[in-house]
Amino acid sequence: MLYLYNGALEVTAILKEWYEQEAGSNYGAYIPFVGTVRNEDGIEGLSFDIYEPILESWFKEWQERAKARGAVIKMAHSRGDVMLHESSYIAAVFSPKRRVALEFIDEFVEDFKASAPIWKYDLKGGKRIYALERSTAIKGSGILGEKS
Amino acid sequence: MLYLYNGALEVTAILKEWYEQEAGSNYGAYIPFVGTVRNEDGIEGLSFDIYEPILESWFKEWQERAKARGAVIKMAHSRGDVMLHESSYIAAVFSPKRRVALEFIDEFVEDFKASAPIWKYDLKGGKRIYALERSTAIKGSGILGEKS
Amino acid sequence: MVRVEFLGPIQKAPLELEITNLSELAIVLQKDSEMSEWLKNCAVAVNDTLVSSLYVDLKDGDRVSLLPPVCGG
Amino acid sequence: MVRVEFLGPIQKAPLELEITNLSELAIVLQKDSEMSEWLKNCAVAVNDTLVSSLYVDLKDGDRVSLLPPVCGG
Repeated sequence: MLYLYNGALEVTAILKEWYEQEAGSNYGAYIPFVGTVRNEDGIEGLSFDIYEPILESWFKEWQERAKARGAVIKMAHSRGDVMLHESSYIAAVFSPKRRVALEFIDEFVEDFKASAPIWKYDLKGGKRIYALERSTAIKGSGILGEKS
Repeated sequence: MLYLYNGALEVTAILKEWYEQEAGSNYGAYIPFVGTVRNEDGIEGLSFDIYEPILESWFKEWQERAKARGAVIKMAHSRGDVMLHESSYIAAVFSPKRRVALEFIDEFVEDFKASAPIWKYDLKGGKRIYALERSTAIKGSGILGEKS
Repeated sequence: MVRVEFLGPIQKAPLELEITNLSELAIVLQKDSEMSEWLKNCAVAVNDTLVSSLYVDLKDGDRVSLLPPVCGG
Repeated sequence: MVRVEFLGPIQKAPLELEITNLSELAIVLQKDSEMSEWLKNCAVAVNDTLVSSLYVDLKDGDRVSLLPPVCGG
């Protein structure tokens, strides 16, 4: 239930596919979060690198957290270039009742931003520039800089 | 941006329509909430009455709150009967950044549940039974029962 | 005349009453035993605006609505 | 030999080092001036599991990854 695509996501098709996957599962709430590339700072688009082995283990932990709360989590993300007003990220939670879904999507998206091993680059003037200022050091970072 | 339909919602078509409506608006986050009829207590489905004049003024206030936070809110709801595993409710927020969208969808859905003038009935054995135990008295209720 | 409407699940036909404020409406409805449970949990709107107290004057042509507990979604 | 990989935006070819723990890797990398900024903000994984201290032994065939600050979505 982790889907990686080259380039922009087909949002409508993904939202439909996920809705239909769970149509008979008796979940009362379905909350997708769709992230779309904004026009700012003169960028032409964004580009993404993903380190898949750790993304998969990170996502698996969240699947277990979802299961413990009677919920299901799904996620799609782009690899490579995604241009302005295209979408690069969808996360969605399904749960029997609304409170779990509303809380879970918030927790998931925030931890995704802080922890998922994905690197973002601005596409600007034909260059691919690492978006360091908008990036977050993963918890526990910096140990190799310590003097021993 | 308040859409009322007779019977179940066409979820995929609505999610697609809203996404496309805002495709050029430069919002970075799109969060729909989809409410689906669950199989519980032996119901065959749910049925809804809506008092539209007050729903519209309630929704208009939320549109203004969204605007004040740089966001947009949309909502669709069913009138009449909606059967098991069909959807009766979609709310969605668009905003430039994720935090506003994540907080706004939660606030909106909770106030919707507490305040929107919609009445829910269980469809059971061919009858339409008001779901009083799951309903919430609107804030300020009970004044007509006060002794004067 | 003031028109009083009962929304949603309240199975009651509208009333046309000669009243000048909500307190008078409360007195009329409190005499109706079928309404006693609803009066405790209904919200009240005058001309489609919710009100929060009985100190509301009514004039000819006003419309009062009773809104029982809600559950959309 | 332990393989050390630099992920995402770090433009550095993998290293193959004869080391037995992460502290030894820290000493090696701290001598590389191009790495000094990255060492402050990179997370470390051993065989794709994140670790939170330098007190981690390494054996032949282990793989260490450096993960710079992330920004998915």
